Amino acid sequence: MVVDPTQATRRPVDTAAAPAHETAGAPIAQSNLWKDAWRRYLRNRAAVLAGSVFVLLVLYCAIWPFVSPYDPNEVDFALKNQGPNLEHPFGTDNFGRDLFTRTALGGRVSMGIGFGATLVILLIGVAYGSISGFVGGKLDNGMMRFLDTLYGLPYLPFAIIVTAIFGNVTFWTMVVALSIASWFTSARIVRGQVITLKENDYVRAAKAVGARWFRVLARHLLPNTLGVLIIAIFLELPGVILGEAILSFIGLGISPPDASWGQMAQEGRLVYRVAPHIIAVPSIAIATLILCANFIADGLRDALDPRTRET
Amino acid sequence: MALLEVNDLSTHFFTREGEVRAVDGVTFSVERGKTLGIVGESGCGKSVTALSIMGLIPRPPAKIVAGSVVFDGQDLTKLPEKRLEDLRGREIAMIFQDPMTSLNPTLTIGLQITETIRRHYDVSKQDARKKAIELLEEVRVPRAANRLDDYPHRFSGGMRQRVMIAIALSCDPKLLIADEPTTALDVTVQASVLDLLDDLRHEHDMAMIIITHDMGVVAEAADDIVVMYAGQIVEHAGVQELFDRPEHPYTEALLGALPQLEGEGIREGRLTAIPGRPPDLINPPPACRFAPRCPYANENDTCTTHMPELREIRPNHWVRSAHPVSEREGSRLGTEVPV
Amino acid sequence: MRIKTLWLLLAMLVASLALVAAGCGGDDDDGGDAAGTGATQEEEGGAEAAEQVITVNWGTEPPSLDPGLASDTTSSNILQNIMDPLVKLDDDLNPVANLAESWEVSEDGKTVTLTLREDGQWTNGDPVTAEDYEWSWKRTISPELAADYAYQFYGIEGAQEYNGCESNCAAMADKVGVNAVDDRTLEITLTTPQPWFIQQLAHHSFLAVHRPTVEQFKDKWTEAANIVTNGPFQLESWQHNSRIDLVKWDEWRDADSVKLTRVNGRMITDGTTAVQAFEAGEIDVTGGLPTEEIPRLKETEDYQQYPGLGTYYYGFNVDNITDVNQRRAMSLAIDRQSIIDNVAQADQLPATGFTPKGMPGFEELTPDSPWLPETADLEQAKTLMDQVQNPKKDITLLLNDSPGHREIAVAIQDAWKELGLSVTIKQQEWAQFLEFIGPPPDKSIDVFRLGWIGDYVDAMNFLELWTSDSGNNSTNFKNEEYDGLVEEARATEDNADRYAIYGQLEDILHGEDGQMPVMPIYWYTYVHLERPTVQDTYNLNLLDQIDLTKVVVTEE
Amino acid sequence: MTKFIVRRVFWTIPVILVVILLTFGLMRQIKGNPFRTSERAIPAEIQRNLDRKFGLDKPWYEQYARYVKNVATFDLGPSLVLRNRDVNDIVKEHFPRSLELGGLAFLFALVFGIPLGAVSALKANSWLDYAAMFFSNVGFAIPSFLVATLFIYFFVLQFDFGFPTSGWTGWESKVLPVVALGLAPMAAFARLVRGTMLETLQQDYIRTARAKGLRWRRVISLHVLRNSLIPVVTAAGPTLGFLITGSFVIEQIFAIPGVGRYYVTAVQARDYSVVMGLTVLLAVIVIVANLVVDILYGILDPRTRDVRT
Repeated sequence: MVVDPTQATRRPVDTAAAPAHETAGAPIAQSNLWKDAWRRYLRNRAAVLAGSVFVLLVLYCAIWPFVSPYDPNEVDFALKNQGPNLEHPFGTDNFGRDLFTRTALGGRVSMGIGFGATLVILLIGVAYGSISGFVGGKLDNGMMRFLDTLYGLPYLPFAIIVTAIFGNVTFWTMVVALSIASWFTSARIVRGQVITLKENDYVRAAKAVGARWFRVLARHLLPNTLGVLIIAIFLELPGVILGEAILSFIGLGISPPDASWGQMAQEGRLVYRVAPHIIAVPSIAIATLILCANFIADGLRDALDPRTRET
Repeated sequence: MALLEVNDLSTHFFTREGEVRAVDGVTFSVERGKTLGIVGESGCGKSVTALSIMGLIPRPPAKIVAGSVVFDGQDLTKLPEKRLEDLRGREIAMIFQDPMTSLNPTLTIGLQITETIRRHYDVSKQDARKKAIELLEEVRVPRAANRLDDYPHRFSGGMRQRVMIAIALSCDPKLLIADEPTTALDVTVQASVLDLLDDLRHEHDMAMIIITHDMGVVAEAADDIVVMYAGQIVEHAGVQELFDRPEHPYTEALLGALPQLEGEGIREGRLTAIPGRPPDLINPPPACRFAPRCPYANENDTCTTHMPELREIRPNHWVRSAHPVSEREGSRLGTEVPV
Repeated sequence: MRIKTLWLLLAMLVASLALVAAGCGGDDDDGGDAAGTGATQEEEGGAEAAEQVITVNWGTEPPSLDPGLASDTTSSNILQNIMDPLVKLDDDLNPVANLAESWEVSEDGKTVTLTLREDGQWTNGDPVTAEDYEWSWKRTISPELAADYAYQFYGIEGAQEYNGCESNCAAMADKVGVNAVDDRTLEITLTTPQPWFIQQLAHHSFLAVHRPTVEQFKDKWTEAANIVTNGPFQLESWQHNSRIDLVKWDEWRDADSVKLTRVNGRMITDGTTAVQAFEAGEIDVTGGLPTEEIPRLKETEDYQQYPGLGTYYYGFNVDNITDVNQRRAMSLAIDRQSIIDNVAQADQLPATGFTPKGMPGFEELTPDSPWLPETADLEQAKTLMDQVQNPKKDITLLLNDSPGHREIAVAIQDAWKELGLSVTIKQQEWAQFLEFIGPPPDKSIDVFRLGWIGDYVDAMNFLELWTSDSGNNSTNFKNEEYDGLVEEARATEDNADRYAIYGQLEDILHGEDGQMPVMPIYWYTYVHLERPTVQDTYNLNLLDQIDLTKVVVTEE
Repeated sequence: MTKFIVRRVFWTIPVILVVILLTFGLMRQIKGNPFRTSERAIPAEIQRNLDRKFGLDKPWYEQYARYVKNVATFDLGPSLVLRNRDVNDIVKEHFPRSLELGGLAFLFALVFGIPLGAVSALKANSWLDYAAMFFSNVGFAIPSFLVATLFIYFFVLQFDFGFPTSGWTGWESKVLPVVALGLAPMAAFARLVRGTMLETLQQDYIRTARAKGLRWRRVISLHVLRNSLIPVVTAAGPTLGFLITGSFVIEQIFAIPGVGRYYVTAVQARDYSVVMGLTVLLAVIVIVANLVVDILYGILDPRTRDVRT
């Protein structure tokens, strides 16, 4: 998609420009491939650090609300706008709610929306792209033309219209709004990947021995695009998270008392002169998540796609 | 004085895992108008040697740590980059292994030839174009004038290599380094490109270094041959001498691995017949580097503990081995040796 | 390389947090300094400054500067200053003669005769005549113009019929009760006696437009290059969504009394941005302050606060929350003062009834409701709640998503938790929200929030909302006695008598036996930032009207 | 090439029709009444007058047909809410500002991002590289509203650099919003250029170019940059489209009268004609940006030309 189109669009360039002979290896035993990839990933210290921070962040968001001594929605005006202190490591917000707990909750929403929308984007992309690329011919041509058409849709404006249609912005509204005009690129990537793989010897061999097309697709093509898709998840994520933040910021965020990081930041901006930590905490959380996603994506790309490994 | 004198050249790669001695004390020279063949497996340091001469090794991680490369009286390793740039393409030219990737895909052939000419000679665009057409004709590219504005992807591999040769010849260099010039080409094209190179070398009176893993290639083209193994020269002799009386077990193996010296099967020069792998060049043992694969080495040998010197076993025939053929008992063909 | 970069980045994130926190500290000091010099600026009033120029923030882009089409406060405030209203309202909301030098109301109260001043003129030199008014008003009423505020004229004989006509419209236009008797005499026939009609004339819908200009430029007549006006200021330039600049019109009939020579106007919608612009010295006056900033700004000498004629309330869907005791309990559980102090923050008044304080007759009609306490009465609330037979425990609360409402809703959500109610806040953007509350309200809605700001100065404007057939009654509350009393009040010309009826109406809503279809929370205030040099009441009255003819800039 | 361009240009017509239809269909799904802007209920007579005046009483296909016909004559219709304005006026007056904002931010991103990435790649693993990558990673990760807020706080309110907080008048007022908007794409470009340049630097043809004795500067400027820029161009189209169509936040924070501000308020006010008009316009921008990319791509990478014709 999206907020950072450069991230998304560079993949098709890479894959498209790759000379066929380089990717046309035999189907290496899958388990080995993943083990190797994991080993390569572990060698990349930045990616390991990013991955660890990411896991910590996820665990914090998942677990802390259960453990926290504070009710994240408990209003206590006596405690409002406190800066970070020992009892409230991130301080409190303008309702006196503990920000450390609310940031965890907000993270659930933000990451949930982020991964949810990313998955939707990829699912649609995989379905559309693999059918188009695999069947080929007139159908492919038609489907790509249609995709070209959709490429004209400006992403954020459509997201805004979608939130307006739902009116009441919920988790799923956000997921739909953020994915409706963003799956085109992933469809193109998958199609390109499928077409490249389709020409591979082993796929030809599978076809030659009479395997049915969906079997070829399911057994040979999709597993081989899995690596690219996992990378794509982390490449898409920053865009979706920022998109959510933008929508929240212009007042199209999800309903209270739930809040996403974007929404918390938007509320924080209103008081940034007196309590700057309220905008800083969620913004830094967003930044950390995006940084981690970037480094994880880099690490995964190096690990799963040895061709582009740095020397 | 020879045109090029390489003395005790050592090029190391400094990597995270350690220091890789890719080229380790290599010495040879090339006379004007002569051809030197450098032969060896992939990874033996022959290409790095060539790039070290050109000053094109990737820095970092590689670095010339010792030795000199004296070309026409000046030590290239001591020259500043600017002077080296003036030399490259003008005095020393180089062609590479893979013509598919060695030409810039986004620029026309014409531009890639003329930019070399215009870099080294003060000529107008039109003159450079004229010269480029002549060059393309010289390397036997058909309809040369029409193809000047084509992009590389419109050329076949053989044609691209011809373009590369045309670029290399464009400034009449004194020395041409050809790094595996035919490896990536179809069999049918290989011979014609080699012939072309040889013809042009004579016409332009160039010296040439031809790097290959294919004994057949050097047999035809080279005057002298250097055999490299694991970053070192293991044997060095005239072509006739080397083919007739190879001394190093490795050379022996290289030649023995050839199915047939003459005939059509020339291409399959892969060294699959030698068991084992070349040694790790990070902290190699002080012993002979070929020892682990050498059928003649055994535990009691000095060569498993000490590095043999490169010695002149006969006039102009150098070898680095404790077990050269002429010092071995029995003939190389008759004896079964326990491994 | 990348591991180092990532460590650096993480370190930087932490450092930036510290930096922002440090920025906070510095800011507190600034606030403290300002507080010391503030508060006394009202009394000071230095010498008149040589340059009588101010820059104001209009807020949003006015949707239209056509008096017939304008429907919002920004348009209204600009129009009131570039046009010459027939009457103005004074500080106490009494009508004062302006372009109409006098008026007369007939015995039966149904005929109003206005006499115009003779020195009213348009900026192109044409005199302002009664014909201008007749033409302008009928234009606004006409179905072709399709004016939102045409209903302002529905009190005039024949206006509603003409506005809704399907055929034979020309004839119906002639029957509208507006007649220019001569150049200076305008006769208006009303459907009923409407004691507030003269006040209503202060509304911008009743301004005149210059017929030749409108006919020449059609829709585009309000652009700065085309417009012809008749007020103290002229529209110098209008860069849409960006600026509206006014300059004094020296030919205006009372130009000598006007001090300001020019008013530059910006349009900054975002409250935080507006405050920043004010603090950077780019604007001299701005409203629309973000509530969260108010406690800080209150400490500065620039903070100004005016009472407003408006009520912020929560409505109940009485079909869902059927038991009046539950509605009372929910109202009792709310700490209005705490909401004002901690959330709304602009010293609003805790509402004790629906009609806001400041309304003429307020003292007589206030119900002093036992169900609308200043601070929460949880005990009584719980007692009442226990009496409820079938309490509605899961409450869906609907609000629109502009800033401020959410915060109050969160506070109320928290308060109602004490009564064992689980509240789901459903937030919708404005247009959708309006669809949802109807009337009739969407069945899923139990409670909704709304506000009402007076259009004209009579409690009728507030109390008629809750009649059975009111287009604004989204509570499903239907009470025949209430409807009857409203009709009666409409026909009651005497103020004291009418106020007495209003008192009865308030009692039905919030009295001892009140039905509580709505739960008022507070009465509005308007807060501005104004430079101390901008003198005299910038804000004119409870309707948040501004009158630039009274503003003077003093030396610092 | 020309044929290719002509075909692509013609292809935009059905694309725009579909975009109109999609927007039209979506807008009809939104509940709400463009004429009821406040709590005040609208009497039935007035609602009818308004519907009639703006053709909302007609069936949807008639409205669609009429709209398409108007768009074909470059008439985007009147605004339903801003009663004295046509969508054409709005586009004419406000679109140039969004275009300028987005365009300047894009230029900023290119002018600073490409060299930053290039220097990083050329000095890979030096402190310069670390600093540049540090900067661009941060620049990419921080949401634009925080950047804008910090800018205003530090560069205007705390330390007066002479920038105004808001508006779009002199160049001073444009610096902060342009940088705030352009920072993320700049960072993205820098990262992208660094990556592709490192890849390009390892290509055989770069070694060839050096072996020919070309000056380092020429190797970089012609051979390396030209090839590294291909992915940048691919990314640049969507980025430009996004910057022009997605500057809502920056326009709001800096009170810039561009179309972004109109768009959000128009959607919220159900001003159908403004939403439709602006969506079509923004779609055209995206389409044109993609078109330009395709053409540039063809120019930069001759291989694609043969495939496409």
